[in-house]
Amino acid sequence: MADHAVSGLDARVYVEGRLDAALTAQAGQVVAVIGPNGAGKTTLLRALAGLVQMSGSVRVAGESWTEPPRLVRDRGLGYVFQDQSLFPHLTALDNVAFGPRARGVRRRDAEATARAWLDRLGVGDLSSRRPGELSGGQAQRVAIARALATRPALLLLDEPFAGLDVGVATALRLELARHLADYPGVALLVTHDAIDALTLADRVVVLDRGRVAQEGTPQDVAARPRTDHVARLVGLNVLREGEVLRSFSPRAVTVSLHRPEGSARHQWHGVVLSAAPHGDAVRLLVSGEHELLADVTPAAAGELGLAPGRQVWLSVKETAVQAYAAD
Amino acid sequence: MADHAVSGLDARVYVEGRLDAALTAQAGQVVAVIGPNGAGKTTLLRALAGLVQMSGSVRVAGESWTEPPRLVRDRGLGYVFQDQSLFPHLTALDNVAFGPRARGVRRRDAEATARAWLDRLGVGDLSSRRPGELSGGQAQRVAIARALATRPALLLLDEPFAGLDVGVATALRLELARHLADYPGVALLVTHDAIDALTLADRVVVLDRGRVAQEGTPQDVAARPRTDHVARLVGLNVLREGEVLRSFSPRAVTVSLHRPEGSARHQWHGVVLSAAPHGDAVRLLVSGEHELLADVTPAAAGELGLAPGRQVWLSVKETAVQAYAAD
Amino acid sequence: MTTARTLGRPPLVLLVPAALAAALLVLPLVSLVLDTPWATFLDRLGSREVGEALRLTAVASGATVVACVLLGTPLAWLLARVDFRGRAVLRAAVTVPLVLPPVVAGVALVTALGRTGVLGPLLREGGVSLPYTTPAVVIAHTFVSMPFYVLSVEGAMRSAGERYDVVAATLGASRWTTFRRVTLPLAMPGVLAGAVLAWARSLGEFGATITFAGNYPGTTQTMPSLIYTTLQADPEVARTLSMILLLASVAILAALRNRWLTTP
Amino acid sequence: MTTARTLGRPPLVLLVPAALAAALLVLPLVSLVLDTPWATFLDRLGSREVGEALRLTAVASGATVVACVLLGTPLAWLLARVDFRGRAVLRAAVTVPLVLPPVVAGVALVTALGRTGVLGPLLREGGVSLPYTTPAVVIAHTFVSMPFYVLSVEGAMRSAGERYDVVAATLGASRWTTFRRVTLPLAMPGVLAGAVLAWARSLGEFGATITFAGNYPGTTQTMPSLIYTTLQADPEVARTLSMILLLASVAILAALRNRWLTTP
Amino acid sequence: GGDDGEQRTITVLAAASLTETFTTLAADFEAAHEGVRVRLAFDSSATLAEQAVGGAPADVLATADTTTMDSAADALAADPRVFATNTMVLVVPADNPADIRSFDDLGPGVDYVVCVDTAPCGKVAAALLSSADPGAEPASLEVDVKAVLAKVTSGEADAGLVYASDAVAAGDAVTTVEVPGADAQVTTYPIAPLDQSQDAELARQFVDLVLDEEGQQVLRDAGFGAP
Ligand SMILES: Nc1ncnc2c1ncn2[C@@H]1O[C@H](COP(=O)(O)OP(=O)(O)OP(=O)(O)O)[C@@H](O)[C@H]1O
Ligand SMILES: Nc1ncnc2c1ncn2[C@@H]1O[C@H](COP(=O)(O)OP(=O)(O)OP(=O)(O)O)[C@@H](O)[C@H]1O
Ligand SMILES: [Mg+2]
Ligand SMILES: [Mg+2]
Repeated sequence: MADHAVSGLDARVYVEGRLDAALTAQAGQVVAVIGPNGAGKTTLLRALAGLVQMSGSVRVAGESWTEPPRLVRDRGLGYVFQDQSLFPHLTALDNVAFGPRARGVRRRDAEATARAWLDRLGVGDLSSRRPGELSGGQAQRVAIARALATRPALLLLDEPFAGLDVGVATALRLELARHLADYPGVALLVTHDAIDALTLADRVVVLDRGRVAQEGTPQDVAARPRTDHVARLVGLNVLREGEVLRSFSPRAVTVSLHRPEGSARHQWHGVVLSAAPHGDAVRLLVSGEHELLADVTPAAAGELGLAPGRQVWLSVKETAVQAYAAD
Repeated sequence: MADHAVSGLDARVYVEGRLDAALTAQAGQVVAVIGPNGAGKTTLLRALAGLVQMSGSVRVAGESWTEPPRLVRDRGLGYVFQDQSLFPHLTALDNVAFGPRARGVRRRDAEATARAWLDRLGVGDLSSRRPGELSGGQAQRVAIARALATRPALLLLDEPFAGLDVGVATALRLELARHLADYPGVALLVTHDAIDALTLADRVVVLDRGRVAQEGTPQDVAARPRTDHVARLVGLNVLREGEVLRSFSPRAVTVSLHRPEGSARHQWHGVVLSAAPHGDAVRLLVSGEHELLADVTPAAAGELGLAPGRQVWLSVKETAVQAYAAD
Repeated sequence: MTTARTLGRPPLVLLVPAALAAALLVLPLVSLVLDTPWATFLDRLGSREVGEALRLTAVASGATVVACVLLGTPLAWLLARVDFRGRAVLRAAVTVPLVLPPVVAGVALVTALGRTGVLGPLLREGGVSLPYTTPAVVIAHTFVSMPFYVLSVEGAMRSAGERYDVVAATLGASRWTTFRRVTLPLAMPGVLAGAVLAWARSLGEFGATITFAGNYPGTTQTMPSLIYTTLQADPEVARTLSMILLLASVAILAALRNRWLTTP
Repeated sequence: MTTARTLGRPPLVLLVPAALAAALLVLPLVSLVLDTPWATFLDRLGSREVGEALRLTAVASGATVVACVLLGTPLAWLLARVDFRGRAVLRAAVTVPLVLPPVVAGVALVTALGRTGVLGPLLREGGVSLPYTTPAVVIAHTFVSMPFYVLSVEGAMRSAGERYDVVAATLGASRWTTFRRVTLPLAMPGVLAGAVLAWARSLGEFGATITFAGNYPGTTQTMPSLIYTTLQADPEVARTLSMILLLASVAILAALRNRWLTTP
Repeated sequence: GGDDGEQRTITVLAAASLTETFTTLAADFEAAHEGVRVRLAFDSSATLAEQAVGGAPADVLATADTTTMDSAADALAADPRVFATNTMVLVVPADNPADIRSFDDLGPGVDYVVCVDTAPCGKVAAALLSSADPGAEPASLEVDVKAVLAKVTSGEADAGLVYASDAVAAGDAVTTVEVPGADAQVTTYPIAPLDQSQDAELARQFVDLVLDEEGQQVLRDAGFGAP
C-alpha cells in the first residue's frame, strides 16, 4: 500500500471526534468522496490542506506533509471551499489572479491566466465584479477558477457543482473531466451527486460517521452499495440481511394493489410517500418495513392511482436480486 | 389576473439592470422558480422580501407591500437564504428560536418550537452548536428550520436542497411537500433540480436574463420547454426553428457510426462529448450543429465504442418529435 | 483552529517594526518602574489622600464607562446604521473632543455647564450646581472619553455590516430587538475595546476635570490630579503615585483582556 | 442596498440616549464657538507664534500618524494573529500608556530617553540628544497615541478573523503577502479609525510633550502647548487659539471621514 | 554667541505669573539688541527648574519662589538674585455675586478657591488661611495661581486668593479685597543665568535688564513689589 502510493496520496487522518480515515490514491487519480451530511468529507479535505488540527500522517508524491508539518502555502493546493470563501474585497479577476501572483507570477501574466480561466468557466464578463455582486452560481464558478489557476499538486473540490445550473454543471463536468484527464496530481471531489462520482472519478470513497464505509471503483460501489446513503445515491434498493446485502433496481419492482402470490421473502407492504417522474417512468418511494423505490410506467401509475398515501404491495423476482457480502 | 390573485401573490418587480418580471400565484400554491445562474432568481426573492431597491408593485393577500412600503419585519416572511446566513453568534437552537421570539413568543415556548423543528429536520442533537461547528448540510437544515418556524405568510426558499445529501433531500422534499400541502400562503422555491420543480410545485416560472421566459404547470413546462436551460433540466432535446420549437426525448434518438438513410431533416453529425450512466441506459452528450442528448443501451455503447471523442450520426423519427409554438 | 506552524512563521518585515513599537511603548514604562522609590511605596499607598483619590478615580472611571456604554452605544448605532441629514456633521462633531487639549475641553464645559455658562441659569433654577462636585468629574470624564468609545463601536458596527440585521428583519424582529440580539453581540469586540479605551482615557484624565470640576480631596481630586499637583512639589512622590495608578490599572487591564478580549 | 424605510424607523429607546450623548458632546463645543472673540480671530491666525505652532502641530501629528501606521500595524498584527509566550503581558503593556496621565508619560520618557535616563548615555555616545527637539515631540506624541492605534487595529483584525488568511495560505501566499493583500485590506476600517484616533490624540497632546520636549516656539511648541501657555496669561486669546485648532481639525476630519470612513 | 549679522537667540524660562511682564521686557530687550530674538517659555516654576536641571537649551531661569530656584542650583551659572516680590490678595468677580466686601465675608456657602499647597502660591495661601481662618474649606485647590484667577474671572468661583500682580493683570474683571496678614507672607522672585547658556553675555544682559530701573518699572506697573 505504501509502495504504490509513492507518487500519489497516502494519508491516515485522525481528527478528534470527527474523522478517522485512511486514504490512498495514485497520481493522476480522481477520488470521489461521498457520504451523508456531517460524515466528515469537508473535515477530510481541510485536514489534508493543513487547516485542521489532526494526527496521523499525510504523504503526497513520496514526501511527508506531517513529519515535519509542511506549511499550508507550500502544499501546492487547489481548494474549492464548500462556502466558496472568495476574498470579499477583491474582484473576480483579482481573486483568481491571487494564487499565481502569490507564487511569484508577474501581475500581467497572472491576470492573463486568471482571465483565461474565467472565460473558460463562462464568467469572463464578470471579471471586475466583487463577490458581493455575483449570483451564487457565478461565485461558485469564480471559486473553481481560482482553485484551478494555480496548477495545484493536490486538488480539493468540496461540492464544486452545488448551486450551478444544469447547463453549466454539465459543461463544467466536461471541462473538469478534460482537465483532470491529463492532470498529474491527485484530485479529491466531494459530491452529493451520483453522476459526478460515476463520470469523473476513478475511485470512490464512502464516508459514514467519520469512517470509511466503502471504497472501490465507481462501478463497483454503484453495483454493490454498502450503505443506505450510496444505495439512495445510485438509485438502488439495498436490504441488509445479517452478513449479506441484497440489491435490486427500482425497475425490477412490481407494484400491485393486492398481495401478490409467490414467495413471501421478496414482497413487502407499504404506503406510497411520493411519486415523481424519473426518465420515462414514474418513481415511487414506498415506506413500509423498509423504504423502497419502485419505477412504474405513467400508464400504470394512473391506472393504479399511485398517489402519495396509497397502500401498495411490492414484489421482486429473485433473479433480479444481487446478493453480496457486507464484510 | 388581479382578481384571482387577491388572496395570493401579485407582483410586478423591476430591479434596475437585473430583473423585470411579473408573477402571480394563488394562495396555497407552490411556485418553482428556475433558470440559469445569474437569471435573477435570488434577486426576485430579495425584492419580494424588501431587501433590494425595486420599483413596481407587490400585493400579497390583497394588501399592497409597496404603497406604502411595508417594513421587512411586518411582511411575515420565511426566507431560506442561498448562503444560509445563520447568525454566527447564536446556537442552532437560538437561530431557530429567533423568529418566534422576535414575534413575541415566550422564550420557553419559542425554544420548544425550535427544538421540534430541529428534530423534524434531523439535527436535533446539534441544537447547541454554533453555525461554525456545523457541516454545510447541517447548516442548511438549520436554515430551513429557522425559516419554517415562524409560520410565514410568504415562504421564500432559495435552493433549500443544495448541499443536502440524497437521503435528507428526499426526506426533506417529502416533509416540505407535506408542509406545503396545507400551507395557506404562497411559497416560492428556487431550484436547479427538475425533481423539485416537478414534484413540489403547482406552477413553474422560468427566468432567463432577468425576464420570465416561460410559465405554466410543471407538466406543461417539462413537456414543452421554451429555453435550453429547461430542456437540459428535464432532459429533453429542444430545437428552435423560427417560431416553432421541436422537442424529443433522448431515448428516441438513434445513434450510428455512419450516415443513416432517410429524411435529412432529423439527422445530425457530431462528436461525443461525454457518456454517463443514466438509469439503465448510457446517456451521450453529442456536440455538432446543436448539443444533443441521446440514450443508448450499455451494450450498444460498448459495441459502437461510444467514448468521448467518437464521431457519430444521430437521427430521430418524425413521430417522436413534438412541435409547438415558441411564442 | 489552525496551528500557527502550518501558516508559517511571522516574517521579519513585520517582526522588526513590531518589536520597535513594543520597545517604544515598554521602555519608558520599565524605566519608570526602575526609577520608582519603592521604599516609600507602601507608606504612600496607605495615606488617606491617596486612598481618597484612588476611590474617586475608580468611581469616576467606572461611572464614565457606564455613561459611555449607555449613551455612546446608541449614538454609535445611529451613526453606523441610520441615514439622516447632518450625519456627516454629527460624526465630525463627535470626533472633535478628541482633538481638544484637555484644558480647553474643560473650558468648553465651563462655558456650557458652568455657573455662568449657557445652561448655567437653567441648571441653577433646577437647583443643580455642578462645579466642584463629583458628578462634574464624571461629566468631564465622559466628555473626553465618549468619542473614543463611539468611534470604536461605530467602526465595529460598520465592519460587522448590515447583513445579519437584514436577516433579523426577515424573521420579524423590530429594530430594537435586532439591535439587542444581533447588532450589539456581533459588534462586541469593538464595544469591549471601546470600553477599555474610554476607561483608560478616563483614568488618565485631569486637565478637563481640574478646569471644570476643580480639585478638592474627596470630592473632585482624582489620582491624576493628585499626581499632577504633587509633581510640582515633589517629583519623587509623584512617581510613586503614578506607579500606584499604573499597577492598579495594569492589574485590571490584564484581568479584563484575558477574560473578555482574547476570545477571537 | 437596503432602504432604511423597509427596516423601520429607529426606536426611541435608542434615539433618546443617542440624542443625549450627542448633546453632551456638541453643546460644549457650540458654547465654546459662541464664546470665541471672533473679532480678533484673523489677527491671531496671522501671528508668527500661531503660524509656527500650527506648522509644528501639523508636522508632529502627521509624523505621529506615519510612525503609528508603520510600527503599530505590525504590532497589532502580532497581537491579533501570532500566539507567543508573553502575549498577554505585551498586550497589557501596550495599553498602559493610555492610562498614564500625560505628564507622567512625559516623566517616563525622560527617565528612559532623557539625558540622565536609562538610554541617555547610549544616545549621547551616538551623538543624539533628544529632549527639547522636534523629534522628541514626535516621540512623545507617538508614545501617547500608539496605544489607541494598536488597540483599534488589533480589534479590527480580530473581528475580520483568520478565515481569509487561511484561504490565502491555500493559494500559496506567504504570511507577508497575506498580510499585505488580505489581512490589512480587510481590517482597513479599523486602520482608518485607528489613524484618526492617533492623529486626534496627537493634535491635543501637550502634557507629555512639555515635560519631555519642552515648550519652545518653533521647535517644540505645538498648538496645545501654546494654548496652555496662553491660558495662563489671557484666557480670551487662548479660546481664539483653541478655535483655530478646532476648525482646522474639524475640516480635516470631515474631509477624511466623508472620503474614506463612510464606505461601509 | 552667534557671529555678527546672524540672528542670536536667547531662551528665557520664566514662571507663569511673569507672562505679561517678561513678554514686555523681551520686546524691550529685542529693541535694544539688534539681531537678537528672545524666546520665552512659561510654565510652573517647578517644571522649569526641572527642565533647567535636565539640560534644557536655555539661558535664563526666573522662578516664583526660592525653593524651586534652589532645586535648580546645579544648573545655575551665577547666584540667583531676587528681582521682585508679591503678596496675596483676595479677588472677587466684578459683579461680586456673593457680595464679599472683606476677607471675613468668606464662609459657608461661598465658593472660594486657592492654590493647591504643593504649588508655591498654595504654601502662602495655606499659611494665610491658617492665621485668618475663614471658617469654611475652599471649594477647590487649583494647580496654579492663574487657574485660581480664571475661576474667578469666569464667575465659576465667588472669590480666590491670587497675587497682587495677578489682580492688576485682571484689570476690571475683578475687585480686590485686602487679606489680613498678607504682608507677613511675601513671595520672592529670583532670577539667574544658566550654565548651559550658549551666549552667557546676552544672558547676563537680560538678567541686568530685569534688575535695573527699566525692568523694575515694568514690574511695578504690573503690581509686583520691590525686591
Ligand atoms: N468546528 C467544529 N467543531 C466541532 N464539530 C464540528 C466542527 N466543524 C464540523 N464539525 C462536525 O464534524 C462533523 C463532520 O463535519 P464535515 O463538515 O466534515 O461534514 P461533511 O461530510 O462535509 O458534511 P456536509 O455534506 O454537510 O458538508 C459534523 O458532524 C460536524 O457537525
Ligand atoms: N449587488 C449586485 N450588484 C450588481 N449586480 C448584481 C448584484 N447581485 C447580483 N447581481 C447580478 O444580478 C444578476 C442576477 O443575480 P441573482 O443572484 O438574482 O441570480 P440567480 O438567478 O439567483 O443565480 P444563481 O442561480 O447563480 O444563484 C446576476 O447577473 C448577478 O451578477
Ligand atoms: Mg462539507
Ligand atoms: Mg441565486
